Amino acid sequence: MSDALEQFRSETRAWLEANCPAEMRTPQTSEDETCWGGRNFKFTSQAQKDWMDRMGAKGWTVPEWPKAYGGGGLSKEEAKVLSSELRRIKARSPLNSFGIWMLGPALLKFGSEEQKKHYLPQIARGEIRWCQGYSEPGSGSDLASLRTSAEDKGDHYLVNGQKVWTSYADKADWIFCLVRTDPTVAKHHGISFLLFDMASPGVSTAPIKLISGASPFCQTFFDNVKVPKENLVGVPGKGWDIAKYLLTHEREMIGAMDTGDARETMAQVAARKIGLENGTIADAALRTDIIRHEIDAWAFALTMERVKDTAKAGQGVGALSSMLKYYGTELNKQRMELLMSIGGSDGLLWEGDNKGDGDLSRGWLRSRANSIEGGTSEINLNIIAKRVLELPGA
Amino acid sequence: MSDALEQFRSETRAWLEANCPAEMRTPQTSEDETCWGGRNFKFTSQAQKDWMDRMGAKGWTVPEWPKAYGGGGLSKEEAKVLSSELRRIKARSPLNSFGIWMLGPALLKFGSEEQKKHYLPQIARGEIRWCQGYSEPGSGSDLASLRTSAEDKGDHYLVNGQKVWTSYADKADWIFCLVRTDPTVAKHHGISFLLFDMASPGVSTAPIKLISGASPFCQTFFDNVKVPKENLVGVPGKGWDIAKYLLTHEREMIGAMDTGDARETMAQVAARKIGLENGTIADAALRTDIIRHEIDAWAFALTMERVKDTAKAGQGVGALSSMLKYYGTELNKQRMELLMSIGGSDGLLWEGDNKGDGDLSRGWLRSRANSIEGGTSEINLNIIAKRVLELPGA
Amino acid sequence: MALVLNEDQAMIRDSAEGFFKAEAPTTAFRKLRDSKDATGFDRALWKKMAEMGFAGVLVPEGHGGSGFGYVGAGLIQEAIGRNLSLSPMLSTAILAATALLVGGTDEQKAAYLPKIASGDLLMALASDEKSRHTPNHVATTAAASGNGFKLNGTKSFVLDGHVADKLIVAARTSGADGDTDGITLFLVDPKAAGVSIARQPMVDSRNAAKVVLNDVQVDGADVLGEVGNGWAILERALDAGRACLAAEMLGVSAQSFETTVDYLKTRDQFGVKIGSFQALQHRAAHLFCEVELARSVTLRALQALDEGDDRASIFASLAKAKGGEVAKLATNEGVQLHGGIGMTDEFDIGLYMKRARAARETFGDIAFNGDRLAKLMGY
Amino acid sequence: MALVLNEDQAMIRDSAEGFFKAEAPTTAFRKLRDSKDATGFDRALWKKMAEMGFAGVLVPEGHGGSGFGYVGAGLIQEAIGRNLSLSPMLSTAILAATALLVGGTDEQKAAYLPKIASGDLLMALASDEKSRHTPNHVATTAAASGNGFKLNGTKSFVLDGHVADKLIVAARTSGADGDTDGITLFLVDPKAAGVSIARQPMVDSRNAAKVVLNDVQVDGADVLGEVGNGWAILERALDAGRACLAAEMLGVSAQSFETTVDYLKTRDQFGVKIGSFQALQHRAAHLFCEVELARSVTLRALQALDEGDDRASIFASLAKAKGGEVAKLATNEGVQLHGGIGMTDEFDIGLYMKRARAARETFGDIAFNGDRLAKLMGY
Repeated sequence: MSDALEQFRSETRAWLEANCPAEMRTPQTSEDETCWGGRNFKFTSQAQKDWMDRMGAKGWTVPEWPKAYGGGGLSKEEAKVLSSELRRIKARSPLNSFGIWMLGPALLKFGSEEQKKHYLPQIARGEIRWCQGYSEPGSGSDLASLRTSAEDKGDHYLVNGQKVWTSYADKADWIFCLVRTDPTVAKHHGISFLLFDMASPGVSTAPIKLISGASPFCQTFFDNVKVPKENLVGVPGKGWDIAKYLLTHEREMIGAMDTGDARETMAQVAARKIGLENGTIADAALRTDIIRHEIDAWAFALTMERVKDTAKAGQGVGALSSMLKYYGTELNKQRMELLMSIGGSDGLLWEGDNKGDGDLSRGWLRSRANSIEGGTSEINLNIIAKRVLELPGA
Repeated sequence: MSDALEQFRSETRAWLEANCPAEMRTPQTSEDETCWGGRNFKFTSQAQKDWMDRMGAKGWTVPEWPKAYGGGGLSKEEAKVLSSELRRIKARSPLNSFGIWMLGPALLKFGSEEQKKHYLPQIARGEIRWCQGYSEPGSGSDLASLRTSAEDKGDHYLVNGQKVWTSYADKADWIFCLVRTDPTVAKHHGISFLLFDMASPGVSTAPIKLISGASPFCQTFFDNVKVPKENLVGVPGKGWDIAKYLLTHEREMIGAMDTGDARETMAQVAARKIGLENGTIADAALRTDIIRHEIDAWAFALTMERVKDTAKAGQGVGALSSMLKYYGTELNKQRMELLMSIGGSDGLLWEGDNKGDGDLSRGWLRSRANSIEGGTSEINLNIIAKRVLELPGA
Repeated sequence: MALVLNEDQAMIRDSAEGFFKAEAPTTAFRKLRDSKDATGFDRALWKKMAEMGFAGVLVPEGHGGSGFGYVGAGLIQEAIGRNLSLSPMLSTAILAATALLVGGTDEQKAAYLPKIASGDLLMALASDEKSRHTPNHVATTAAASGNGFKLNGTKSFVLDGHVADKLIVAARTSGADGDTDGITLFLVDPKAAGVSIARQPMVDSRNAAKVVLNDVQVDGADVLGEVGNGWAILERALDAGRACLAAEMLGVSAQSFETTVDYLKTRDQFGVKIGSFQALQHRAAHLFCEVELARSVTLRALQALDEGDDRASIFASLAKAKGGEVAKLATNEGVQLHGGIGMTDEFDIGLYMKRARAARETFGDIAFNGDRLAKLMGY
Repeated sequence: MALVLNEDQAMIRDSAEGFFKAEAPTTAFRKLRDSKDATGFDRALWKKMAEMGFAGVLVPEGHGGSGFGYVGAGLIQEAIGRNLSLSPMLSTAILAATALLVGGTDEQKAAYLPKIASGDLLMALASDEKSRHTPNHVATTAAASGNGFKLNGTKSFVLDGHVADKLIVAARTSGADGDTDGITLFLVDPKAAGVSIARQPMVDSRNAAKVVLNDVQVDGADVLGEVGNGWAILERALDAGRACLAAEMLGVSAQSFETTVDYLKTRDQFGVKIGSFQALQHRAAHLFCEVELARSVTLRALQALDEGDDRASIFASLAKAKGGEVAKLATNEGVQLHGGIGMTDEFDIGLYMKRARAARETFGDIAFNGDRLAKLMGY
């Protein structure tokens, strides 16, 4: 490692030592302790707020964004050092945000200089919490068929319509939203990418109850919402390009989730719940199913590793990355099914006296959405067939 | 049972006792001992010929066909009695024939009185051996795209083209053949059903070697073959109706094949090859696979039984019969895969010193064609989706 | 026996289908669930089911039942599966009635069967102790005490345990854990001293309870069957449960399948009905085949129980194993092909998936039942 | 180690791909097969493979080899899989070379490794006795006799056994059948008295032989490794075989997949390319994913062998298990999607299916390797 990088590491370590509150170095015990920031966020403690504010001020919530936009301006190597130092002290994430994950990358690529200067620092500092307005009740996989309209009224757009599956819409400050600005052209060509305040008159939300119980998802309604015209990102009618860019981004993220060291855990769970006989899980048939799953899960994890290593080596990974979402989510569903089988009647609990009762069944049910949200498995198979295998259109 | 039926039984028993040669009551030991009849058939023994001739003369090779067409003229009940009496003495089949299985039913439904009088008795007596000319090299699942042409030359058709997958074309006397008599109309409407002598000038055949080795299949070539116009069955241009009728017939036959008591056998084979430990097959993972297969195989066998019983009860079975070919052939492929796994390296033998060496590997390879011939699995799924589920066209 | 319904059975099927669709559709299920009803089903419905002859489906006419037999019970269960109807049908009319019929003395039959048939007595079978069904694992003890026994142990996943008027408890009078010999069945009053029962909220919103027995004194007359020989009775009751759960899962599968096919015909995407996409057509067509296979094995299992076929256990496990896999496939495909709305509580398809999962675990999944049938067949 | 090929390895891959496509394509395979060639491969080709450094891929440069290592060996095997090329690569360059490297004395290494690398010595590993791979099942005995041992037993499925210049025989010097202790490896001259070898024609037209040992006298100097401690050497040789077979199957899978996708793009049915049917598109897309998964596990297994990773056995079994299933799927789908012509001997796809099946059975299928990896991981 270069001297400069070593220097950066020791400075970082010292800064973190001084600025990361002790409480933020303890493991997070529930979803509720996640920091999302925003105007109305209820911090669980002063430490949580301090941690977000300090990291935000340094731009280290978004280490690789340019300093001019509120980022840390770090190089890839420096960002890696920061990340390893954060892991070293087991620091919690200072800020989770659709702004960081989704809108930021879109603005960096498609936004005007003004937009970047205005919105990105707010995201970096956790001042504005964003939600994403893509899906509509009728659109499903055919996202481009969306019907929420944004009518050009000279100085503003008048937005009318309805979104669905808007995560945390009831808690978000602003929304980045796909709207139809031109209903007269082919469906992919009349879409624009619009930003607006959720506090605008005419915006309302309603939570969605899932089969797994309460959810962060909402229905979001727009009734004559006025949006200043400068809030449009990129070129009017070219919003679909931004959407596609973000969807690919999202697919890779979702496909990459939920693998971790689950591998290890499934066999352990089975050993604990079912017991070992002569060193092997006592239920031979279930053991066979577990082994087959573990083989696939391991092969998938190695494929993820290979994709990363291939990218690092500067080789193209387009063909490989397209499969991650499909295979990863299907595997995770299978994993949850198996964990339910291992759990038997314990897995069927919906709630109970002990902490964790009901987690398995709800997790299982929630996993069924993995292959639907962010592009269904069917859509992903279509994409592989078309873009990777170049099979003719049906 | 009625007195008349009892009387028929005792007469039948007496006749069989007198007419079925002792040799024809011993189990057939190989495919080669199957009697196919025809002009050039080499009987394995005089007994085989006598048995065919005697049964043929009585019309009992086709017990339910009308007497006027060389059949036995038996009622359903009488035919059952005959069949049970044949089973009782373990009689071999006197005659196997595509004439009996395929052409006969087609002629009975679509043929002219003259055609029935002429062709059916020859089939019943095993005088003429038929083959079926349907598939063509380019047609595949899209059978109706066939291109073999039959040009109307006034008193005869001039047939030119090529068929493929013609079973025993090199041994058959006549062919029933789908030809295009009108190239100017939509593909399903220009097809006719033609019968002609394989000894006609311009007909030639070439055997097809399969991945499993030698096969009864041939390529069949027609080079300016003259066919009398009265050899057309039904209405010119309506041959597709006959083809569809026979294809449905064939699918039900193929779907129904290869189940038998295989269930029992697979576990027995595994127990013998792998051994039992504490009463269960020693390889637990393979045992799990075997159990899963047996469950499906048994469920399928019971479904076949239910279809038969439903038909007997006079209820419709259309929806059910459409799935037999698809599911039955897929199961049989899976069964052969498992038998190969059980066999290990023994299953890989291609030939050897012991009788039966190579049977397993060749049987496995042959089974792969089950889901292709007589309508692929894909085509059958299309049919279920369309005709049974009434899903909209793609 | 021919694998078709006879005329009487076709009538039972039609009346059961009509009854549950009208009296206990999924809206009724939701109402009970959302109100967190303490009973977990509608007692008035159960009374009506008794009047229809459903509660006494297995009870001979001499004891006031309708005597429709297991095929009849399965048809009722199938209609229940189609509508997700809540009732003590499985616990009382199938499990308990079978145990009494197989193992009860004349006095016990006379005392209990008529009340089951009239809908006045609810019973529950308390056998499972492990979270994965292992019926020969009976650690609950019954030690000789006075002219009877003292029971100690914990039973989990007791269907309708919290509302039962009488429990059938499997306890060990001799032998070691895992032995089939030495298991004895007892009729236990849930209000007896030392019995504590806690309802467990389950994913399918059905009734299951944990039953703790702490020095519970029972009488010699409370033994169902012979001391030490309860296994055969328990097995038969569980087989009845397996076959009838297979029937209920068939209803779940068939309804999910039909709902999904309807959805494929109505939902537009990319300007066409999604049912026109060949990949979905093939999956639907395959699912059709699977549901038909489940129907065949279920009918055979029910018939085998009615006939006293010596392969009844094999067929019960076959039906339970296959039926469970088909229900899993049918409901999973149902949710997937419905897309996002299939994940919402507002649509019914998710409710079917929950019920399929719970029914699949009850009395053994394919791992348990596949192993059992193979062992019964000698491999 | 990063899961990518480094520059040297990329060069080996390219040169292997080019070599086998040019020198030993499927037409060469057919020629040998149809002529019922007694050797079963082309000795001139093997010489060329030696010149390319392929025969000595595992042999260190000090012994005249190229020292490409297991990743290199896997890349050669992958190209062999793609072209169905026939050679003694697996038996001699991988199995025997590994056994010698792991267990050989300096004298044995000096005597054999250079000849392997130069293509002048063919060797075969005679270990399996059961039809299903069970390596610890060694019933062949080696009884002390003179200053050596007397071997008795029968070995089946000995790859290239009928052409080998030297056999490596696993025999039992102590312990009971099934024990891993007590197995000893011997270098046996196939021309020695008491050795009889019969070639067995296999479905994939590759070389396998039955080897009968009848009072075969061997010397103490013929022991490979230590007496009674042959298991570790055998395991490592078999793991090398498993990983390299996974690589060959990857070539089989990739070639079958690509051929099939090409066919989907060219075959017309119902007026369109069959590749436009969505049901087939989804199957092809799924297969694409599976082939990529096989590629990942294979590379990891080969790297683990090169690195001496203590999980090398786990990864070898993982690669063999997954690779076998993928090869089964790829070739089965290949034949099915080709339709009737896929069934004819004229087309290559069926040849790949045959090879996939045989490679899958060799050194254990998913049942064996899945069980093995689970045990190695403690469940």
